[in-house]
Amino acid sequence: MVRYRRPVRTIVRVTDRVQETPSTVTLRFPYAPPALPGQFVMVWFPGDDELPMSLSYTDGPSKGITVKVMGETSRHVQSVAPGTQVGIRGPYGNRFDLSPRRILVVAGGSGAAVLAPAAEAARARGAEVTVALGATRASELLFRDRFRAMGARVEVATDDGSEGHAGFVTTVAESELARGEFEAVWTCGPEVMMRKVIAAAEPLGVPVHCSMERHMKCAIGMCDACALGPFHVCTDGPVFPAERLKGVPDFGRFHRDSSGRRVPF
Amino acid sequence: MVRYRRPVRTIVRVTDRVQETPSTVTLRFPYAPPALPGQFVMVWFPGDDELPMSLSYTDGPSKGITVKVMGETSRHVQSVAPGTQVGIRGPYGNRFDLSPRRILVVAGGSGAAVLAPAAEAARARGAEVTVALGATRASELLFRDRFRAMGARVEVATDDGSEGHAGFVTTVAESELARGEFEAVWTCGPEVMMRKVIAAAEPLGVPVHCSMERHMKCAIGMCDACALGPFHVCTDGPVFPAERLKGVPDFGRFHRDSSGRRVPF
Amino acid sequence: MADLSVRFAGLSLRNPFLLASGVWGESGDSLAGAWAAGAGGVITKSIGAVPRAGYPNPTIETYERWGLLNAMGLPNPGIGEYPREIEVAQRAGALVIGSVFAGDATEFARLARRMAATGVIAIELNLSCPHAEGFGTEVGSEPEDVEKIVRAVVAEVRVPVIAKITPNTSDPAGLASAAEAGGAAAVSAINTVRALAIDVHLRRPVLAHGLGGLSGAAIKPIGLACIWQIYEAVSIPIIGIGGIGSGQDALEYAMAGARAVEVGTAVAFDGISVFARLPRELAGLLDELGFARFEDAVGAAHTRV
Amino acid sequence: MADLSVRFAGLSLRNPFLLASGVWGESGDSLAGAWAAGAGGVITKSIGAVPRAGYPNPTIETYERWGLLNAMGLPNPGIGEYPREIEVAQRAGALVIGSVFAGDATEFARLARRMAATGVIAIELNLSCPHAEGFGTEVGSEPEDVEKIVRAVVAEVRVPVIAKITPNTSDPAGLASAAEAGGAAAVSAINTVRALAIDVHLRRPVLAHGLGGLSGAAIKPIGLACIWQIYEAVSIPIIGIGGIGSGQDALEYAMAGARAVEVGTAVAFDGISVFARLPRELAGLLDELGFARFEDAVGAAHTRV
Ligand SMILES: Cc1cc2nc3c(=O)[nH]c(=O)nc-3n(C[C@H](O)[C@H](O)[C@H](O)COP(=O)(O)OP(=O)(O)OC[C@H]3O[C@@H](n4cnc5c(N)ncnc54)[C@H](O)[C@@H]3O)c2cc1C
Ligand SMILES: Cc1cc2nc3c(=O)[nH]c(=O)nc-3n(C[C@H](O)[C@H](O)[C@H](O)COP(=O)(O)OP(=O)(O)OC[C@H]3O[C@@H](n4cnc5c(N)ncnc54)[C@H](O)[C@@H]3O)c2cc1C
Ligand SMILES: Cc1cc2nc3c(=O)[nH]c(=O)nc-3n(C[C@H](O)[C@H](O)[C@H](O)COP(=O)(O)O)c2cc1C
Ligand SMILES: Cc1cc2nc3c(=O)[nH]c(=O)nc-3n(C[C@H](O)[C@H](O)[C@H](O)COP(=O)(O)O)c2cc1C
Ligand code: FES
Ligand code: FES
Repeated sequence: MVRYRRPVRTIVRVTDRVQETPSTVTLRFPYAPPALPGQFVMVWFPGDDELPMSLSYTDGPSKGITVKVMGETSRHVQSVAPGTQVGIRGPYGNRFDLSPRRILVVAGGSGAAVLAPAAEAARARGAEVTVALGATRASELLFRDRFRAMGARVEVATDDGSEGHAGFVTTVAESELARGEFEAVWTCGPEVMMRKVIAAAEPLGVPVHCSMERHMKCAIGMCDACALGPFHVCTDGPVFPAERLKGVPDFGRFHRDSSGRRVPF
Repeated sequence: MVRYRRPVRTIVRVTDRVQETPSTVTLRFPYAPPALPGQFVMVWFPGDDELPMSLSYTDGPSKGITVKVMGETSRHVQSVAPGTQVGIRGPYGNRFDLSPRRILVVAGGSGAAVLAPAAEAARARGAEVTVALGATRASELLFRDRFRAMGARVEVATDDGSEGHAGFVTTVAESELARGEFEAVWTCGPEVMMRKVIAAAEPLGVPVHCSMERHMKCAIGMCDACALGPFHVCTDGPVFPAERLKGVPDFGRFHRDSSGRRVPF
Repeated sequence: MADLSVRFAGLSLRNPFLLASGVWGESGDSLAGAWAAGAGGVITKSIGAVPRAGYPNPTIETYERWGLLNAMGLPNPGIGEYPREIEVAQRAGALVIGSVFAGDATEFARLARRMAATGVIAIELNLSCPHAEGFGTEVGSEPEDVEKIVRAVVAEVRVPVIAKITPNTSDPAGLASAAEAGGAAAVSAINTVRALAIDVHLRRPVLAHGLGGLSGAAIKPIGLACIWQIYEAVSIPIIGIGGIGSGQDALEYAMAGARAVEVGTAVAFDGISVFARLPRELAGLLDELGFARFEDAVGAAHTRV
Repeated sequence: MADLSVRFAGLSLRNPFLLASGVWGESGDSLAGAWAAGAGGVITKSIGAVPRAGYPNPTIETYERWGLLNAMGLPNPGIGEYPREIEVAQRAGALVIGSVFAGDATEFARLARRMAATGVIAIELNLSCPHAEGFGTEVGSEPEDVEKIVRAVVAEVRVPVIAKITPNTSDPAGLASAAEAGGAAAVSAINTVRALAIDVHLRRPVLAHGLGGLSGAAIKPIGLACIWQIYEAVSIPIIGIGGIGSGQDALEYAMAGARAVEVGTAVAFDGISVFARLPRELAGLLDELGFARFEDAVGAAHTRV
């Protein structure tokens, strides 16, 4: 098994910048290496940090990432204009299994970034896709229209009730699970959210796949920054079947900071 | 043009040792890389020197070199027994053009080592081959039987007259040239000899190819040890058409020692 | 089947392949994973007195399969929290060697004592990180400093002390001799080689920190030279490091003088299963060459020169 | 088309690509050949006081396309015979830089004077050969020695003196500063990196001399780091060396601080026509990046850090 992926950086220029929500922006750029939904790239904002970012557009030579304001770098990213140079390496990591025919997608926060291209690919293969999409408020619902355009059924939850169910997206997910006959659940978002999704799907026997995030530095399975129990999110993930995560005490409870210290969520 | 040849050494065991003449021994060894008549390898006798040696057997996986006593290392080589480990890198250099149909081969000293496989290949393509073979005495006539076995006509000259013409092999070559209608002359031996061969063939318009020797170290066109006028014998040769050598004042007059000093022959 | 077990400096290992410091070494589970994959022992990330975030990204740059440049900046959770990770690895059965780094002898000694308290089988002193900010050069580039640090640590702990030597020096053997004089049970070499990558499009260094350290196949010939020179200078055992990715690489190091080896960058290029492949390859090669035991090959290339 | 010409240390070159010392440099015809191929200038093999045969073969070992190990042992015809070769190259129009090596300052000065008499445009001092037998280490590994040698040579000749710095040191910038203090017109770096190859079948080093020096792509990141550090330490011009095989490599060196570069191992891997390709690639890249002149890129990567 040759695991080696040429992680040589390519410097590209951002071609498009789309303000998806007040706190989220999509950047498009030319990057030829083939990618699959679920995979991520390391994106270098010269002068700033290099961050792991899921590909929100995986098809063809024009790739995309969708960045939500979280801290300093992601805030700067919001103002990245077309023409700006960024460094890309990857794609890294595994992908979603696209074979299930009825899929429930549960997205919280920027989780829709990785789930949208996966749902799109599943739809293209004829799968039925239901999306439980959560955000703080209506304006922050990421890729709602994109999900609709691909022919997915979209159920919304907002913390402030400004659209759809008022409250947790997990409540929406639970009622969907109760009704539908899903072959798979795909989820990405805060780990407490993902734990709840697993808790709801498990008794029903529906397998759940979680796209995980951990602090990343090398992205090639070396530096140990992204350690998650016995796994490395960069090379064993980012997509994990829930069963693999069950034995991992840190899941939903602790992540590691840049020093490798375990810190509670 | 990618000139690079993987010159990584392979350590092989000598399988056969044949005493060709009192001062010459052939060593056979397994070495898979394909080779063409005219090419040479660098042969490392561990503990001793590494020397350039023409391949006297180029076909198939069992290659061979034929070594004449010249100095210290080549004397030691005479006692190399089957089972001994040697290091091989190459093959390096260019090859004889096998297209001529009537070829005169003029071999002096160990020159027959490189000319025998070339003559064999030419015979296999149906060429007529005449060999002018010179040595100090009958017992030192290298590959006389091999030339005969391949169906070449062999004319012999010995310094002491113990077989064939008594005197220079160049005299034999001259009379062959006078009689025959050769399309090409191939020669390898002392440079004074090769110069005479050229002098005889040139007025008749017969192109001559000389297999040259110079001190060699890297064999990959870098160290300049094998410089011969504007050429490097290791990468531009070892086979040179006589026209290329004509403008080279050192040809037949000077070679360079291990320090790069020009020394007369 | 050739015997791969090695004994030196009071250690007894099932095979000579140790996980190098800084690779898979921040979490106890990862150390356990390298052990489970087949490593003869695992070395922790270099641990300091307090948590340290390391440099911002980019922290790595790679060159095809022959090299990797990094400037992690010694991120580590600090000696306060790290014992918990060691415990996780030890519970999984791993033989753990603790690596520590510090700016002076006193701090090295203090750290080493705390590290020793975790039950590690040995302590490796990272004297050589080429991208830690010291006073201009590396903490371990002067023989006097090396001797002083080693002496201070040896006085403080009972486990064997391994001094890890930098290649960024005119005289690696001199540094190793200083470590021996200070009482080191063994030396290991080499750490990464000072290096830099420039991006011409961005007109800047690639790594956030600028300078970094080169590892991988490219430094194998450099590491071998260091081991060769150190072997001629000291009588304590030597651990070879640098670009090891095959059984043959390890045997080259052994013949140059190494009793064990550490493997870092190969984990990135080949995955942790490299620790299953390496002992297999080494044993096969030893069989082919007629060595009954790996240890018989140690220093073998010196006898003819 | 970007302007590739460079002027520094009183030299004026048509492009920044110099033939590195020791490659194609033993014969005047070869120097002329490198010039004819397109080099901006050619540096001779390092010449000593008397003819020297060098080490026996094997003198080289290669690693795929990323590296080459050599221990030629400074073969050279000696300063008595060599001027004839320089003349041959000069008659062909080549700008020749004379490289010399010696064991101490006095001999360096004497040799340099004789070298200068040939009409070379500059003299490069090989202070750094990692496999020449000195007193244990290299002649140029101590700043005091470097300064002394440079000072002695500068007092003796009128042409610019270039001090070639070794990478086998903890402090390349310190050595460069010493050269500057001694009056060097420029420094060049790096020479080969001390390295070794072992053959496990034969249980011995591959090279007859044992230790050798690594060159080629593998040492580019090491050379870049040296140039980077030297640039921050000196104000004399710097010539970058090590693993240059493309226009981009040269530009990386320039941005790290080099005003010119030397090319060695690429000649073995790509042939002498590399000197036609390199300027072409460099000009194309400069155009793409919007540099009107190569010289505008010198040190460009330092301004943002
Ligand atoms: C596989 C993967 C895919 C991701 N995909 C996306 C995506 O599509 N869209 C998106 O907006 N975000 C994504 N992230 C998160 C993103 O990488 C950053 O964590 C986030 O943008 C915050 O960065 P910051 O520097 O602005 O925040 P900071 O102020 O530095 O910190 C805020 C949080 O971000 C975390 N963080 C900082 N640096 C890193 C790093 N190098 N690696 C991981 N976490 C880090 C910190 O631990 C902290 O919890 C992904 C993360 C991973 C691991
Ligand atoms: C391309 C080429 C092909 C050759 N093919 C053959 C062959 O098929 N059979 C054969 O017997 N000889 C061949 N030689 C010559 C051979 O390489 C040696 O020169 C010869 O064996 C003498 O070596 P020695 O060490 O015993 O002699 P020494 O005592 O070292 O010197 C005797 C002579 O050999 C020359 N010599 C020594 N070392 C080398 C070296 N590394 N490269 C070139 N010349 C050297 C010396 O300059 C001197 O003139 C070939 C040489 C070259 C360049
Ligand atoms: C990403 C990375 C991090 C490293 N961190 C450390 C460290 O914390 N302490 C240390 O002593 N060496 C560290 N090293 C050096 C390695 O332990 C090893 O000496 C070096 O990489 C050479 O071995 P390799 O070629 O097998 O990687 C690190 C190397 C890499 C590549
Ligand atoms: C075969 C060979 C011979 C060399 N001989 C010399 C020499 O005589 N003097 C010198 O200063 N450097 C010598 N060098 C070093 C080169 O000039 C250069 O510094 C080094 O090889 C790095 O550049 P490269 O990677 O382009 O080869 C030699 C290098 C090689 C490979
Ligand atoms: S990011 Fe380095 S191991 Fe995953
Ligand atoms: S032997 Fe080195 S250039 Fe020909």
